[in-house]
Amino acid sequence: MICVAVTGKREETPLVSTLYFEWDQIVKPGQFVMVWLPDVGEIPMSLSITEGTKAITVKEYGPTSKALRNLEPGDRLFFRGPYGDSFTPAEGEVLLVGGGTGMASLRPLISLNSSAVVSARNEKELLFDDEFERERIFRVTDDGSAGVKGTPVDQLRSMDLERFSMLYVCGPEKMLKAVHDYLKGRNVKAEFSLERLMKCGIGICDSCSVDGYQLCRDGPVFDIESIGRMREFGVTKLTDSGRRVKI
Amino acid sequence: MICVAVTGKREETPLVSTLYFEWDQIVKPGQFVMVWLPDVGEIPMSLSITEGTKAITVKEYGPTSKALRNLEPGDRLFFRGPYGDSFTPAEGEVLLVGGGTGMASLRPLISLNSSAVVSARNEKELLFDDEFERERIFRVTDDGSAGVKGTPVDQLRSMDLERFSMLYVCGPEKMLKAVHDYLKGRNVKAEFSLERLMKCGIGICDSCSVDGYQLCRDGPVFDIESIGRMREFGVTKLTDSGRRVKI
Amino acid sequence: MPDISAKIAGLELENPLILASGILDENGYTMRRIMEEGAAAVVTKSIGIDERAGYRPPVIAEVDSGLLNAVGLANPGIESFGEEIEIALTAGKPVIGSIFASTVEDFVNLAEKMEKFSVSGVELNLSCPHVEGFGTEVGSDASLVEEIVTEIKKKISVPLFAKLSPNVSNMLEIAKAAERADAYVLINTVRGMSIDINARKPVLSNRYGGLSGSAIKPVGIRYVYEVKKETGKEIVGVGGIETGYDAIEYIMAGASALQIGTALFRHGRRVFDLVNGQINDFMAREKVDRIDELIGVAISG
Amino acid sequence: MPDISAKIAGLELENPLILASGILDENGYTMRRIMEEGAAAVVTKSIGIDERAGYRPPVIAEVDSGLLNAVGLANPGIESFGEEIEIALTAGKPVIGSIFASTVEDFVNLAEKMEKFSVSGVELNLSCPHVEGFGTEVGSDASLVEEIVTEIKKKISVPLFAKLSPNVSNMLEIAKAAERADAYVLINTVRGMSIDINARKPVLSNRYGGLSGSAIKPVGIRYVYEVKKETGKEIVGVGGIETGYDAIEYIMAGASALQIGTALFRHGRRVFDLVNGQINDFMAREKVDRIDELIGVAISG
Ligand SMILES: Cc1cc2nc3c(=O)[nH]c(=O)nc-3n(C[C@H](O)[C@H](O)[C@H](O)COP(=O)(O)OP(=O)(O)OC[C@H]3O[C@@H](n4cnc5c(N)ncnc54)[C@H](O)[C@@H]3O)c2cc1C
Ligand SMILES: Cc1cc2nc3c(=O)[nH]c(=O)nc-3n(C[C@H](O)[C@H](O)[C@H](O)COP(=O)(O)OP(=O)(O)OC[C@H]3O[C@@H](n4cnc5c(N)ncnc54)[C@H](O)[C@@H]3O)c2cc1C
Ligand SMILES: Cc1cc2nc3c(=O)[nH]c(=O)nc-3n(C[C@H](O)[C@H](O)[C@H](O)COP(=O)(O)O)c2cc1C
Ligand SMILES: Cc1cc2nc3c(=O)[nH]c(=O)nc-3n(C[C@H](O)[C@H](O)[C@H](O)COP(=O)(O)O)c2cc1C
Ligand code: FES
Ligand code: FES
Repeated sequence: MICVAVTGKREETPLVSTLYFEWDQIVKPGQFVMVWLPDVGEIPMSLSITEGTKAITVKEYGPTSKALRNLEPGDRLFFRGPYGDSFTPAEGEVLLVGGGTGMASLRPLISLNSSAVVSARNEKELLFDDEFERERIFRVTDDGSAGVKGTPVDQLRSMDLERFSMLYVCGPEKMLKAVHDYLKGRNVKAEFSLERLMKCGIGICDSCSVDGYQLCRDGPVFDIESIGRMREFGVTKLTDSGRRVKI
Repeated sequence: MICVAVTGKREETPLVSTLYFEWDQIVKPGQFVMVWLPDVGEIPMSLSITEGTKAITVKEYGPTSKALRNLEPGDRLFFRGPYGDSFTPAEGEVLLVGGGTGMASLRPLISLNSSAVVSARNEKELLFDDEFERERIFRVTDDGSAGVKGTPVDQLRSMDLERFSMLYVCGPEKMLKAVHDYLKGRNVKAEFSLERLMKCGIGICDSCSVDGYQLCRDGPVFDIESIGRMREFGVTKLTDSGRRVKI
Repeated sequence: MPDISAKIAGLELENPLILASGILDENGYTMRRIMEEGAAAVVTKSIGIDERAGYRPPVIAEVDSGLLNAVGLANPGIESFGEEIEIALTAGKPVIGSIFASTVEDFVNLAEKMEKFSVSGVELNLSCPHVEGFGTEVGSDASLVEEIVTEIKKKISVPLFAKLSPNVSNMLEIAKAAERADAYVLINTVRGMSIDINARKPVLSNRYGGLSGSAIKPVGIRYVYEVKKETGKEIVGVGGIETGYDAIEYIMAGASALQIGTALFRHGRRVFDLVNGQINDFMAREKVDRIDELIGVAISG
Repeated sequence: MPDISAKIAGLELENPLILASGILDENGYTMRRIMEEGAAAVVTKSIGIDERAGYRPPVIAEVDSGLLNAVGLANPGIESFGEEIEIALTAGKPVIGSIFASTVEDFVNLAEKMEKFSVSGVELNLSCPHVEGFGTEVGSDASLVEEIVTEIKKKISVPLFAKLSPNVSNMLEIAKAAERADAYVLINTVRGMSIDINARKPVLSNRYGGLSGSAIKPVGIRYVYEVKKETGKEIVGVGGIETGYDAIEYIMAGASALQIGTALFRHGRRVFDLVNGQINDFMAREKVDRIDELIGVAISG
């Protein structure tokens, strides 16, 4: 288990914090680590900064993510990784489509050539939208408190997507499914980062599998054609007991 | 366990054979392997050829060496290694002093700059003496059937040893002891290859130790100063049960 | 071209490699893919009567040449599992259903349900070393093991595999108690622990876990050899198989077929193709036509 | 500068590292050198009443992250061994005499002889898993273990160490039987086998052997933790210690001192200095002044 000190912390939204740490390791955008909170639990976290000082950006959902968010500079951070594959780099203009904490794994892709559709429940929960120049950011909220009211697809509809050499998409599976269905058949290249329960992170336990692919190892990033062929994508998933439920 | 085929065989003396085999491994003069004869035993053997096609040269003493000598071209040879340290290369004229199968580990040192004192019980048992030009070989036999009658020391006495940049000595410990005692205090550089019971070959079992040094790992080659400091050298050794006996 | 097909307890396998229980076998689609990518058959993860979420993560820890796991018998319960088996069966290869319980009745009940799901065999996890009240206790109680095996054999007609634990003083005694099974599966994981010295805590949430991978291969080889020599029964060898060498070693010790688990961590799903290729190469080089020429050849005395 | 001295069963050790029984400890000069080069103490190889040549080689086989050995309790017999202990003692550090036997009388006899040779402690090899008629049988018979320990404690005044075998269903039961000993030594080797597939034979002449090295570290950590938690007694941890990390892991699991064997194969005799240096560095970094602040800190519940 890797053990480093938290060197900095930034509150991003009321429920989301970024923790910074020094880790001398080559990491690519889209990769993740399994973070261990002793006596609490272990959860997957994307690297939200992959160059130089590294970072993870965590939203408080349950006990483990809460304990993680409560870490302060000087505290120890335990994790293993990096795991998973990464987004394919693309030349030219790219579009990031992020829902909720999905923006964490997209953050390393932010550059002078990137625009973004950032969605969240309300204005306060929009993540990393302030990292973009005004003309490059398209906000979407459930309640309309900022930008377009609705889903990312509502925003995408009004955009000329073919000018982007690549779309990178990350967020809740329902959103991924909606975006996928909208993009399907259009003349765009797109990569999706999927999220499932992950118990082991190393391709052993089957908790993260979709259509026989282990997200922790074959993914979490897949291109649009691959996820289009997955019968489980957006349809069913397994709970922590292995029971199949609808998404 | 390494497994190769015996590719050639040469009878050297009535009890000694050389077995040739291909082994793509860097080996230095003085190093040895642990040869396994399934269902029979495992014994240490020096490499008698260390460049290109490798070889071991085995004298029949007991069951294992007999089984080894009975191998024929095409048979499998099992061994592990190479183990141990090696003779230090020296510039200029060198002298090999070998007793019995001690010549096996010295053989890789034979070159245009080497002379040798080769000793054995009788003429027939002299090993590798025909590998030297006439003026470079000094034979010694117990029974006087060839060369000087007596021990290697009887031959060394009549030689100007200071003209050699290095003496390499290998043979039964009694002989090593006698040669050591003769050389001690003289102005010569010398290295000795020691032989003890070897059960493991990897510095674990203590069967080969002399003064706390494991011959299989720290040796089997030591310089004259080092063996001069060893209280057990030429005096006592342990049997296969670990009982201390006089040499 | 050597013939690498294998036969165990009457099951015909296109090669000797079976996916081991508990690794990539809770989702039917995963089991199907594993078979499509080279495994001759799969064993499902161990299924009980009731749904269990298992232990909270960390449930896996990496150690030198192996893994420690304490998944805690997470499973959806037998009723929900038929759906996954149905998906797995579309691969057209044998699916073996693994079951665990703490009573004879539950074991019989589970075995019958599995047979209804059209599995090709039932494997008894008598040995799961990391759930209090299950595995360890059952598998070290010879008379209980005998009763479980005897009762199940009365009720099902597909082959029955008894998977035994290495965490016992005398495995032969347990093997004899299970001798009505059609074959043994040897071995399950070896109980162990790993402590993170910076956190000053055991890594696994359950503290104790089961050691698997190449660290336990010598233990597995020993048990396969010993049990084969003493009982002569058919054995599925499992524990640290990562290469064709390991596979052949188990076969020579007495195994008729093999299972692979932890090596999926090192090599991914292609491990089945990889190891089958190496088995094939060895047999070609050694002029062995069929696997059964090698079974138990290292046994003597 | 942290203080890395250790204390076990009343023995004061300048550091926590002791040479394990059976590795580089049949020749007195070797034991002396091992102590001169960094070990705080040595345990002799296990000595019996009569001289034994042991098994014919191969007695050692390399396996993934470990060794298998079946030396066969080669030893010169207790009478001849005093000479070696005398030489070892010139290092001025504690020498612990390891003994094995199959009867209570022989054990007592050996312990008394060892004490006469001026050892600082006696270690009982109750567990040697590879000699029929010795180790395994003694160490898995709780009442015999209890009798051996009780009788020896009546006769000797130096500390008594009971070294237990991991090849049992229930080590706690044996530990309780041995509770009159001053400390436990955990663990001995795990029974295993290795087959050479080209020769189609087990490599060791005895076929079965004892697995040691990092492969068994998780098993050792588990037993030290479990036995410390349940008995609270002092423990010497052994099994796969190769680095300072491993050493601290054993200490946090509950060990008061440590033994090193197989790591001599990987690192040579300098392993003692190496591991002591790493222990020191960890303690300095973590601001730990004394080793006993770390003993058993990972134990909870
Ligand atoms: C590859 C990968 C990368 C990830 N990267 C990040 C990241 O960078 N930042 C981040 O904040 N999270 C990330 N996650 C999600 C994160 O792992 C989960 O939020 C975490 O497991 C929650 O654990 P918990 O114990 O705190 O909550 P739990 O006790 O497991 O959950 C509490 C409640 O929240 C719900 N919940 C938990 N996680 C999510 C979720 N992700 N979305 C919606 N509902 C949820 C649960 O269903 C439950 O109702 C990632 C997940 C994966 C698979
Ligand atoms: C590092 C090293 C390198 C060696 N290299 C070679 C080599 O290149 N060629 C070679 O032939 N041997 C070599 N030997 C010696 C060889 O290992 C032994 O001859 C062998 O172990 C004999 O085993 P065995 O089972 O055949 O005989 P055993 O059954 O062990 O012995 C039979 C009888 O022969 C005696 N005997 C055995 N070996 C010797 C010996 N070396 N000298 C004198 N008497 C002996 C025994 O004491 C016994 O009486 C080397 C030994 C070492 C330690
Ligand atoms: C993560 C994991 C989960 C396991 N779960 C089970 C299980 O549910 N039932 C079972 O019988 N064995 C289980 N095992 C044991 C394996 O089936 C196998 O016996 C063991 O891991 C040794 O094989 P390997 O070294 O190839 O992994 C599990 C092993 C691992 C690593
Ligand atoms: C070659 C060898 C010989 C051994 N002989 C003995 C012995 O005589 N008595 C004993 O109690 N343990 C013996 N052991 C076991 C070790 O003392 C130790 O318990 C075990 O090897 C685990 O520690 P390690 O992994 O550091 O080697 C032997 C181990 C090896 C490798
Ligand atoms: S998290 Fe276990 S297989 Fe992916
Ligand atoms: S042969 Fe075993 S220590 Fe040298």
